Amino acid sequence: MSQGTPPLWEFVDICKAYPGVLANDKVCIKLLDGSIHGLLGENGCGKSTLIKTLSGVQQPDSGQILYKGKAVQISDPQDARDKGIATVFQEFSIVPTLSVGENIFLGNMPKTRFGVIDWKKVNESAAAVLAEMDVDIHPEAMTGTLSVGEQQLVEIAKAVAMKARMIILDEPTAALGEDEIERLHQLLRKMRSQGTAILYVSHRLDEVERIVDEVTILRSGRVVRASGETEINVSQIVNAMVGEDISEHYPKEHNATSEVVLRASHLSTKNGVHDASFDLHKGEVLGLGGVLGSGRTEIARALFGVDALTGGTVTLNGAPLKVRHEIDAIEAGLALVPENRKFDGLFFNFRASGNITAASLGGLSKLGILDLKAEDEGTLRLIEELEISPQAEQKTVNFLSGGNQQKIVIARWLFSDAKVLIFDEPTQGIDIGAKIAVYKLINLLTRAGKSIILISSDHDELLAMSDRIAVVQHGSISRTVPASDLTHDDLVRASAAQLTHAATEERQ
Amino acid sequence: MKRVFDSQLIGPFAAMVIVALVVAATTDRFLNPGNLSNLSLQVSIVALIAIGSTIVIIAAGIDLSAGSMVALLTMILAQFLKMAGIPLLFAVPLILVVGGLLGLVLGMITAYGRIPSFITTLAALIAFRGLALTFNNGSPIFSLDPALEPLFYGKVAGIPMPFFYLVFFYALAAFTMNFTKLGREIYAVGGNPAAAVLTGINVRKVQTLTFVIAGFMTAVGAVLMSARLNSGSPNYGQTLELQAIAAAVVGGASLAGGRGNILATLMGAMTIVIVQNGLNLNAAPSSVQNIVLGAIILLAVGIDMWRAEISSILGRLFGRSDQSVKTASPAKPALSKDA
Amino acid sequence: MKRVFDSQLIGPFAAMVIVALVVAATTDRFLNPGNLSNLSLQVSIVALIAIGSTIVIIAAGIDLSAGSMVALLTMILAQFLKMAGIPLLFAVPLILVVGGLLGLVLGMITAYGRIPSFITTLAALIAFRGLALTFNNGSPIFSLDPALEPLFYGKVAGIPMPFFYLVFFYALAAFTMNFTKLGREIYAVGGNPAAAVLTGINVRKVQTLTFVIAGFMTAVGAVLMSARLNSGSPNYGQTLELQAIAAAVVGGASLAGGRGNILATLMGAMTIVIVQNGLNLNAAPSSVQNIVLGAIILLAVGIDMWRAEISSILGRLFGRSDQSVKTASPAKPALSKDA
Amino acid sequence: GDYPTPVPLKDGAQAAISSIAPKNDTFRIAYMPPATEFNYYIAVGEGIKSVGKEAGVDVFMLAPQSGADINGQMGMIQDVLTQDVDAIIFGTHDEFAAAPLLKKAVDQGIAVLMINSDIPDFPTPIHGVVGYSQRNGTRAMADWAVQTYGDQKVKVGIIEGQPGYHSTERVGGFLEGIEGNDNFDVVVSIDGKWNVEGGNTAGMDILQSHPDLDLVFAANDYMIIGASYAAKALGRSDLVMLGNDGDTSGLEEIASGNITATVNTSPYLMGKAAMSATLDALNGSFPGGWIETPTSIEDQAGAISVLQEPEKLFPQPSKQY
Ligand SMILES: Nc1ncnc2c1ncn2[C@@H]1O[C@H](COP(=O)(O)OP(=O)(O)OP(=O)(O)O)[C@@H](O)[C@H]1O
Ligand SMILES: Nc1ncnc2c1ncn2[C@@H]1O[C@H](COP(=O)(O)OP(=O)(O)OP(=O)(O)O)[C@@H](O)[C@H]1O
Ligand SMILES: [Mg+2]
Ligand SMILES: [Mg+2]
Repeated sequence: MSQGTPPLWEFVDICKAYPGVLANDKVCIKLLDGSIHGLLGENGCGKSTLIKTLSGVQQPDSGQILYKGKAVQISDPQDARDKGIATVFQEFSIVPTLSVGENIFLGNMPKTRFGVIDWKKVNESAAAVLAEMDVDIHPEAMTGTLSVGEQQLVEIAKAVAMKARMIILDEPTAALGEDEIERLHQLLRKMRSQGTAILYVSHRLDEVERIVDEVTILRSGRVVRASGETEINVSQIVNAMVGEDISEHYPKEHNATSEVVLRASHLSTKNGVHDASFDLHKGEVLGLGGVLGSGRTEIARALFGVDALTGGTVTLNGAPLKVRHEIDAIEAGLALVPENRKFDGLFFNFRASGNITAASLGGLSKLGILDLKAEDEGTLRLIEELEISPQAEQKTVNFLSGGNQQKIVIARWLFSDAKVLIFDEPTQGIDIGAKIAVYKLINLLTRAGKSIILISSDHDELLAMSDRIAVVQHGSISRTVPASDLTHDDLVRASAAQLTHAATEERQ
Repeated sequence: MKRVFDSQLIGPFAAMVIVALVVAATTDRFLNPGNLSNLSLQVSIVALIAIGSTIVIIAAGIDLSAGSMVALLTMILAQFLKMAGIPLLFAVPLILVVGGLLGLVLGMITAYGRIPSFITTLAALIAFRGLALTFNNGSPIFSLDPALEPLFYGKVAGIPMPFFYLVFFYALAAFTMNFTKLGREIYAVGGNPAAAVLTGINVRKVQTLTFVIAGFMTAVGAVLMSARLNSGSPNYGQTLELQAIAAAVVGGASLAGGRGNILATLMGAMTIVIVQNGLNLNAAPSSVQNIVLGAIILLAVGIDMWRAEISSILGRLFGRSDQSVKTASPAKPALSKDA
Repeated sequence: MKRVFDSQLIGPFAAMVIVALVVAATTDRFLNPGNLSNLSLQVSIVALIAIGSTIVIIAAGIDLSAGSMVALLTMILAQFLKMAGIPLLFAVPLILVVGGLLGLVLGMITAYGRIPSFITTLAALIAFRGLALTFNNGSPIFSLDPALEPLFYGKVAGIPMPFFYLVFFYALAAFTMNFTKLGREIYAVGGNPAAAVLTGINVRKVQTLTFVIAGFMTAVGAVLMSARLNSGSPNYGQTLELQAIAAAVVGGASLAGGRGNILATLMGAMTIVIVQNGLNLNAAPSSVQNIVLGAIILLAVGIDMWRAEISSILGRLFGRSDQSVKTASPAKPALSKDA
Repeated sequence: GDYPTPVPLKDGAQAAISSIAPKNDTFRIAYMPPATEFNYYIAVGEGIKSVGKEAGVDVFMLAPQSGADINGQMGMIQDVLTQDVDAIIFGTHDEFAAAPLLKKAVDQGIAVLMINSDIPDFPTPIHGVVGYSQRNGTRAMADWAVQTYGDQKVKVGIIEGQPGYHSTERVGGFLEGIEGNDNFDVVVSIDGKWNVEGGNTAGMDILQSHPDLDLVFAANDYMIIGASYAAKALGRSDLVMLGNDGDTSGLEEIASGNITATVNTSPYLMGKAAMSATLDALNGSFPGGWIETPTSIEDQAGAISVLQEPEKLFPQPSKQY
């Protein structure tokens, strides 16, 4: 980094307040050409706020934005584009009802001489961008019909297509598998070598370690470590983020017994589960590993009665379990913490109590009348036990941080006293502190003799927190091995082995 | 009790009181006991129907069919009484069942047929009136039964009967929505149907039930309409569905689902009826009535939407600290899809 | 061109053809040229208004105000012509501007006031009719201008004038929606407003513009209504908004926003009018007309919703493999909020 | 035919009877009232049908549901014009809207008669108009009221229909009739929307705002029926309640004492007269012009005697009188 030339973009003392919070407090940050800059911190520390300011979505309350040393204003998202900033936002910003090609160029569609949209060029250019990213998606496909991971790739393609000097990625990998992440990193390295400045946000500190050149760490809206003040390794970063020493990131307890609680034999569904079989032991954490779209979520859905079984059987404690609806599974003691808590998990019109008791209304009522006292007591107990923010019962849950929200979804199944819990990506998008809280919760549950199926695309987490791991390929379980027998590389390789198949299948 | 009389009631209650004060200031006839009992008569039909509309709205649906269903049910009741000779004591419960069944059909088409309720009930709005016209050559049927009228005009201890129906059904509905499993499930389904499915709630059944309730309450309204006018007619109930929705909305129910309070709907219905009564007492032409009603709907929702801004402005005016304002305003996601 | 005549047109087109065949089978008067030119007259007003309704729906809004706005605008036009003595040549463009301005007000209240469009336009539905009643003591104004009628009844080369308006405005609208920045922004705003904001689309402006377009097209409809009836009346246009929405919906527009095709709306409007014409030719009573119209709305949406199931059943009946079915059905998120 | 002698229409409003050129051996006649929502037009239709049946002709009715749906009615007239009808008997709330289409009908050789109207100057020439004088009917009602109650102070409330020709004429006729009588004092006048519901609400509100009312006049029977329930609810059995139409249900309400009197316009007989004239027109024996059908004021005794002749009524009374 040459000292003489000013950084491409620089924030000086940027402040931004929302009602009740100072989300950015005198933040300073320098973004350099040809450098990948990691922006890290706990949930709610102000990362996305900073990014929205830089992308013109909102104006700072005070402070200066410098472009090559000159103060400028970024008045709106279009202005940010014009100034060469491309952003992949944390929230999905694709339009499901439009084609992939149109999404990629939304906002600056190629036009003919007559100012009319040039659809041929839209599709050709989109195809070129997708090819550059080594992604196999058809530009004329309706975006809403793609899988979550594919949609995320389209988001990234939007930013890539702009050929911007500065590219910002706010948790781009939350919905991606190891393989996609690796391909994304390849692309980012290539862009870096071409001189692009990159700002990168992720809660997956392992991947941060792999790719970023420098980090800035925020806590409660302030910069606690500026670029260059911290070594780029996970424990150093965590210390800076959380403000205290965390000795163990994966506080795994081994509580597995040999008693089989649940046995799935030859499960099949219309949604892509084929002949999947596995056992789950009492007190065990069984990890499901596999690439994106391998069918892990679908196996969970099959067990929980969301998708009907077209074949196979499930036995619970030796007795056959017939699940036709979700309620059958719940009554049998199963629980599902879905992979997308915002869309499938939380009731934003309820406070903590309504969310926590939602799956237990039957048990909580006599002759259809709710026992509100029991509800309040149970809620308060769980709020205390799980160290959920005491705010949780004061307001509706949309005010809570991601970590607290996730704990509430889990608390729902503690309240219902589920015996078998399926956690689908339970730590997605939550910070390291909250992650550790979830891990401790997992220990608490297994210690109490409950069994857990853990689905996670974070291989380190999966390896560390599982007792055994079942590798999922094409909706079936290719093998089940003790977690200690697997390494990160094994999992990547196991996943990679099926990539060629997956690619051909997607094309059909 | 805290649950039933929660903060959602304050706004609609304040609106009602303000409107009543304004009306009382314009005419001294407003507060006379005769007029007040008049009000309870006039609000009764729309307020009873609005119970159903509110519950459907809380479950993120909408019911446009109520007005036409009233017409259809008054005609069926008339047929029962005049043609089939069914005694009143059986005919009335029968009509309530028919209303519930019509609601069941609409609910099943919506929930199991996956057709947006706006469409289902729009189709019903049109078709029910057509069905009503198939009876008696489309002519009204008058003088149904001498025992029918007292259902509406009768008094007990000097208090008009409809007052008791209001108390009964509103108490029942408020209880159901706040203290029963079904009520909680309705809020859950309206708040997030996907999450409701995954917590084992039978979403389609719950959605269907909201329409059954709406059909039943519409039937209650239809019986009162028949009693009020001692007749059945395919023309009755026009725009009643809009008035009922307006009552729910003025009472703060959100068309996005998950939010709404039964008692606030009663306040909303009262507000609307007080305004109409006030305008009638002052012999305002129907043009003014329409304009004022439109403005009230807009204002009520506007005040609800802009609560944060308004209290921040008030706060600034009266020099309160910014802090107190924050807790008062439930922030909405900035980019919610509400257009 | 592929964009304009895309697969979304097939369903509505098929529906229209089937309905036309059925009607033609019941009466030999349907296909006579006089009747066909009749059809273009009858469809014109609702079809022109439906352009605006469709665009508002694509942007995830809804416009309930069109019918009342027609009444208001016919009264204003009548005032212009009879009281203010403004010549027709100025009065007509002026009305189109007034329509656009009314749309602007509704759009701004919705988009900038953050009030759901259902509420804004429900309030307008009520208030506009009130406003229309303030003119001329609420009485209709007759015999506006001898030059007005030919706007509707005139013919060029034997083809009724409204046919040309239809061609012009539908071509313009289809072009705008498919080939211009504004059109694509409308789709984006309806499909995902949050995403649209982040891509630099001025969502509020776009939403507002859809209402301006709707107001303008409603004004076009109002001018034709005045020309057709050579009068203005506060009673005109009742339920026109529902017919226009029905046309859009029968044409496959989704009330959830982001989906809809302008030309399909024309097919939808034609389908409805052909049915009405067929019923009229067979002198069906208004009861049957209402019932059939309700059924058609439900069927059209139902067929669209159940496309996957229907083609799977058809596939099974005709022994096609299950595979072909999958590609035909655009997968929906399994747990989408569709009640 | 069996109808009063027609009065000539205004200059230029009379279409030549000789222009009528029936196409069918069995006449096809369209009856097109403004709406099916008013019982009144159904009764007229029954009168038309009964004569038609006797003469062995084809009669069909086509009308929108709502009287406000003028656009819908115009569509229906257009659709009928493409069919081979020999005569159209129509009523409308908007004669200017209908004029161009009816001109076309007359040009096609169709016999065109207007029903339930008293205008001598329809904007385009037509063959005949059948109806009672709206203004004369309610003026007679006012005269009757003055005669019956004029010796004391009478505070009058009026329930109008939605603004338009019918409301203007009927309310105007009533006001003309009481004009000059110092004892009659109109204290309130509001819209009852032509229907029972609207009449009921209007009744409640005017009785509330003017508890001193003695007499309520409504522009049709439905509204006064609605108002009568309001009066009953408020314990006001002393009120004089007056309507207009002679609807069967209105007459029955008078017979039972809920309403005081109405202008009996005998819609069923009006329909019979119109059909007779139409058939004559098709046969060339109708001279053209306005047929004024008779009206009468019926109080309780009168209503009972009308109800005793159910063959002149539609719908039939609910019991025998
Ligand atoms: N639109 C908003 N209105 C009010 N408060 C907001 C808004 N957006 C964010 N906040 C608050 O501002 C703070 C910073 O939020 P921000 O989204 O920037 O955090 P983040 O670091 O991106 O967190 P995460 O890791 O969970 O994405 C939080 O307390 C959040 O609740
Ligand atoms: N709603 C749906 N309808 C049809 N097919 C679907 C649906 N959801 C997912 N699929 C398909 O099912 C397969 C598995 O989906 P998914 O990506 O959710 O797998 P996964 O194993 O849960 O992956 P991850 O957990 O990493 O997201 C993919 O081929 C996907 O396209
Ligand atoms: Mg963030
Ligand atoms: Mg998954």
